[in-house]
Amino acid sequence: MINKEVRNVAAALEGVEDGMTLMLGGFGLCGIPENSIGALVEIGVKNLTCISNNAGVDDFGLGLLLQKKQIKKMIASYVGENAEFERQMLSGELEVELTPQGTLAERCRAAQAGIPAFYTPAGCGTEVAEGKETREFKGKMHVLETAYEADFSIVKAWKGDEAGNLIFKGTARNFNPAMCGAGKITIAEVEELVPAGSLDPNQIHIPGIFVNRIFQGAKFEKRIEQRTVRSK
Amino acid sequence: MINKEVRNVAAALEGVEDGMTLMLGGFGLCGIPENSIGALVEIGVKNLTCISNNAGVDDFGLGLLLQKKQIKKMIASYVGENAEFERQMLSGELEVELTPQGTLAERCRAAQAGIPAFYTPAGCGTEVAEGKETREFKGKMHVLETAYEADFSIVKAWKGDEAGNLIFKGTARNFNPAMCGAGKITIAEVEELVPAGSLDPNQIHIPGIFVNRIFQGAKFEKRIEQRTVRSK
Amino acid sequence: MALDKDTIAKRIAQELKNGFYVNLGIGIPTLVANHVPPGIAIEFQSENGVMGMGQFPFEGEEDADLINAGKQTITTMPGASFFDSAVSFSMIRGKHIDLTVLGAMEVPENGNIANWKIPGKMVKGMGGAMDLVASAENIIVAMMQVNKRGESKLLKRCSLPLTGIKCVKKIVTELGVYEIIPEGFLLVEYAPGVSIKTIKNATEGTLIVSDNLKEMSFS
Amino acid sequence: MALDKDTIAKRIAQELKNGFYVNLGIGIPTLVANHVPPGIAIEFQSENGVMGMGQFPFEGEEDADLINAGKQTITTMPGASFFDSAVSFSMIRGKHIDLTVLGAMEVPENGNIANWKIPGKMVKGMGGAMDLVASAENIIVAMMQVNKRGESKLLKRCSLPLTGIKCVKKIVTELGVYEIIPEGFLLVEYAPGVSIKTIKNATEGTLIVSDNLKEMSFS
Repeated sequence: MINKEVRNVAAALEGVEDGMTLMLGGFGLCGIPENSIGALVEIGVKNLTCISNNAGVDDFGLGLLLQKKQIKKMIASYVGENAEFERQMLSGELEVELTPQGTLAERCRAAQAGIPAFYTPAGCGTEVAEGKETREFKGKMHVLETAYEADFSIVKAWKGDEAGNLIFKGTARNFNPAMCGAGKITIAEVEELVPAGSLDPNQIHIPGIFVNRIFQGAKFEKRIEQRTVRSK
Repeated sequence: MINKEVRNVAAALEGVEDGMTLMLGGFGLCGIPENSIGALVEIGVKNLTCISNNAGVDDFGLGLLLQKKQIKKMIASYVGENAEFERQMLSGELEVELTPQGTLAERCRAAQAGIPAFYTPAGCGTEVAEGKETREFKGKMHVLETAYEADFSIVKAWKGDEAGNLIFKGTARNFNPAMCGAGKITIAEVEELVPAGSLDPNQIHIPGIFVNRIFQGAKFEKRIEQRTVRSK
Repeated sequence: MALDKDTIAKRIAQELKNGFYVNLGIGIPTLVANHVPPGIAIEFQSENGVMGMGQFPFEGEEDADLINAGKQTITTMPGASFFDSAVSFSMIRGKHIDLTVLGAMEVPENGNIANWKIPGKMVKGMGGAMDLVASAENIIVAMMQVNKRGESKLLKRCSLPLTGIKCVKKIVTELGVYEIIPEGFLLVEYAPGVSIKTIKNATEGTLIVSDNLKEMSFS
Repeated sequence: MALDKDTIAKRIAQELKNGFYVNLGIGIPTLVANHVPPGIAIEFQSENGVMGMGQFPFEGEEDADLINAGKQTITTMPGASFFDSAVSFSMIRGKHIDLTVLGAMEVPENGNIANWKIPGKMVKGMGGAMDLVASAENIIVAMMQVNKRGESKLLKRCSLPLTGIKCVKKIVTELGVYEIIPEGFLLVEYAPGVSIKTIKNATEGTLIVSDNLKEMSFS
C-alpha cells in the first residue's frame, strides 16, 4: 500500500505558487474543498487560474479567494450566485472563460484519462465554439475540445483511506471524481480518513492512484445555499 | 421509478436478429453474460458482429457462438485462448478486427457518453492506425478513434434492482459498465435482482438509465479459466 | 386569462410519458415535478449528479450533501442513484434523457435559444444548458412570453448570444403552446380566455395559427 | 550462466522504487511480483480492473470474480480497489502508472516493440499492450533473448507487426541488461558467468558495451 496521508492542509498545499492553475471540485457550495480554500486565502497565493464549475458565493467557497483578488482567471460553467464575481468580471479585473458544464466535466476527465482531445456537440453554433475546430459526425456538427491542464487538482470526499482511495456522498460527488488525477498533483480533503483496508475495494469511487496527498479536514461547515423544505 | 425488469432471458433478447451488432461484457470468462450467450446459441441468430474484449474459450463464453458459426465478425483485443477462433480467423471464415484494449473500452464509453470521436496515443505507428486520422498533441502523435455503434449491449452484473441500477463484483466489472447504454438497447443479467430502494444510491456502479432490460439469470457457472493457487 | 408559472408547469407536465427520464431546468421547469400525471413512472435527473429526485425535504431533514442543480435541498426516491458530473453528462450528451424542459430569455422562430448571457450586463453562465440543448431530441421551453419591459421573447431573430441552434421543438408560455415549424411559431393551444389578438401582439416572430387550434385543457 | 525466467524477474524487481504503481504483463513479468525488495511500497495494477493485487489465493479460496489480466485467480491487498476497464486505461493512458514490464517477440535497436501477431500464423491480439507502450514513460521488456530456433530477438529492425514505436527504455534477458540509446543496445550488465562474446552472438542489432559494464548482482 502506497501511503498518501499528509498531516494537514498546509502540508497538502505545499508547492502551490502564484500564477498556478488549480482545478477545484464542488457544485455550488456542495462538495467543495473548504479546508483547502481557507488555507489558500491564508497563504495568499495570487494570480491563480481556477477551474471550477462555480465561483462560490460572496463569503464562502471560491468567493473568499475572489474577495482577496487572488484569482486572475476563472474557468467555470455558472457563476450566477456571486455578486463580487460579476462586478470583477464586468469591470475587467477578472478574466472569465465560461464553458458548458458537460464539456467542463469531460475536459477534466480527459486530462485524468490521457485523452488529449474529443468532440462534443455542446456549444456548436454559439460563441463557445468560436476559434475552435468543428466537424461533422453523422450529420451533426461537433466541436473539438481539449483536456485541461492544471498544476493542482483539489477535491473533497466523504471518506478516504491512507492509500488515497475516495468515497463521495450524495451530490457532493459532482466534479470531484473527474478532477482526480487531472492536475499534476491531486490533493483530497476528506471528512473521515481511515486505515487502508477499512473500505470495501468494490465500493471505491476513485482509486488512490489518482490521488497524491490526502488529509482529514479540520472542520467542515458544509453551508447550504438554498434551504428548501416542504411542510409536514 | 421506471421498471426495467423482464421476466426471463428470452424476453430480454427480444428483437435480436441476424446480422446485428452486439456488445458483450466480460474479460476472459469473468463477468460474461452467460445466460444471454446460452440463449443466443439456442435462438440461433447468425451473421453477428460481436464487440467483446475476448472471444471466450472453445466450449464456453463466446466460443459457444463461434462453434455454431453464428459470428461473422469479431471485434476484440485479445483472443489467445480460443483454438477454434484462431482456426476460423486464419482460414478466413471469421472476420476479425483487433483493437487495443484501452481503445476498445474507451470507444464503448464514448458511445455511452455521446462522444463521437476522441484521440488516443494507443496504436500510433502500428497497423491499428492504418487508414485512420492521426494528429499531434503536445509533441506526440495520436490516432482518432470513433464511438462504437451496436444494436444491443449485453452485460452481466452482480446485483441489480428493478430500476436497472447495477452493482458489479471484483474484476467481473471490467467492460460491463462502459458498455451500458452504448448499444441502442442494453440488457443486463444479474445474479440477484432486488426491489428498487434496496441498493444504496451512493453505491450504484451504473445508474438504471443506461439499462433497458434487466433479469435475474437462471444459473451462473462462472467458470475459472486459470485456477492458480499457492500452498498454505 | 394568462397562466401563472405553476399552471405553465402543469401544462408542460401533460407532455410527460410513462418511462421518461426528465431533466428540469431552474425556474418554471422545476415546478413541473409537482404535476406528474398519476399512473405514469417518471424519473427526474439533476445534472449535478442525481437520478430519481424526490420532493423537498421536511424541515430539519435537509442534507447539505443532497442538492439539485438549482442548489436547493432535495430528497431521493426509491431506485435513485448518485453519480459524478462526467457520468451525468454522459446521460445528457448520450441522448439517454427523454425530455428536457428549460427556461429561455429569447427564442427565435428557427428554434434557436438564448438563455445565458446579456453582453455587458449580466453573465450567469450556460451551466448545463448548452450540453442539454445540443443533444436533447425533445426540448420544451418554459417561459413567460413577454419580459418585464413588455417585450416579446418569441422573436424573428435572437439578439442575445445563443445557447444552441435549431433545437427547440415546443414552447409553453403564459399565453399558449407553440411548435417550431419551418414557417415560424405554430400556435397549437391558447390559454383559457386569451385572445389570438393578445397572442399576436405578444409574438414578434412569425405566428401561424394551427388548423387544429384548441384551448389548453387542465381537466 | 544464463538466467532462468525467475531470476530475470528478480533482476527487474531491482528497478522497483518506493511508491511505484506497476503493471506487469503476462509471463516473466508476472514473476516480478514475487521479488519486491523489502521496505518499499508498491501497488500492482492488473488492467482488467484491480489495483493492489496480492498473491495467488490459497486452495479452496479462489474466486471466479477475482482474476488478473492473465485470467489467473488472485487476491487483493489492504487498500485495493476495483474499477472498470475505461477507468483502468485512464490510469494507463493518463500516465498514472510508474512502471510497465512486458514481454516481447522482437525488439529492434530503435526501441520499437512487437509482441502481438505473427502474420498468417498466430494472432493473440495486443490486449492492453498497445495502450501501455504508447503511454508508459518507463517500460522494461522482460524476455528470453534468443527464441526457440536460436534466433536473436534483439534486432536491427522488426520483422513482425509493431505494438509500439520508440517506447522501450530497458531490456532484461537471460544474458544481460540493455538500455536503448540512439546508437543501439547499450549493454550495462551481464548475467553472472556469461561472456561478452555469447551476448554479441545473441544480439543481431548493434551492441554497444557500456564503459560502466558490470555483472548483475543479486546480493
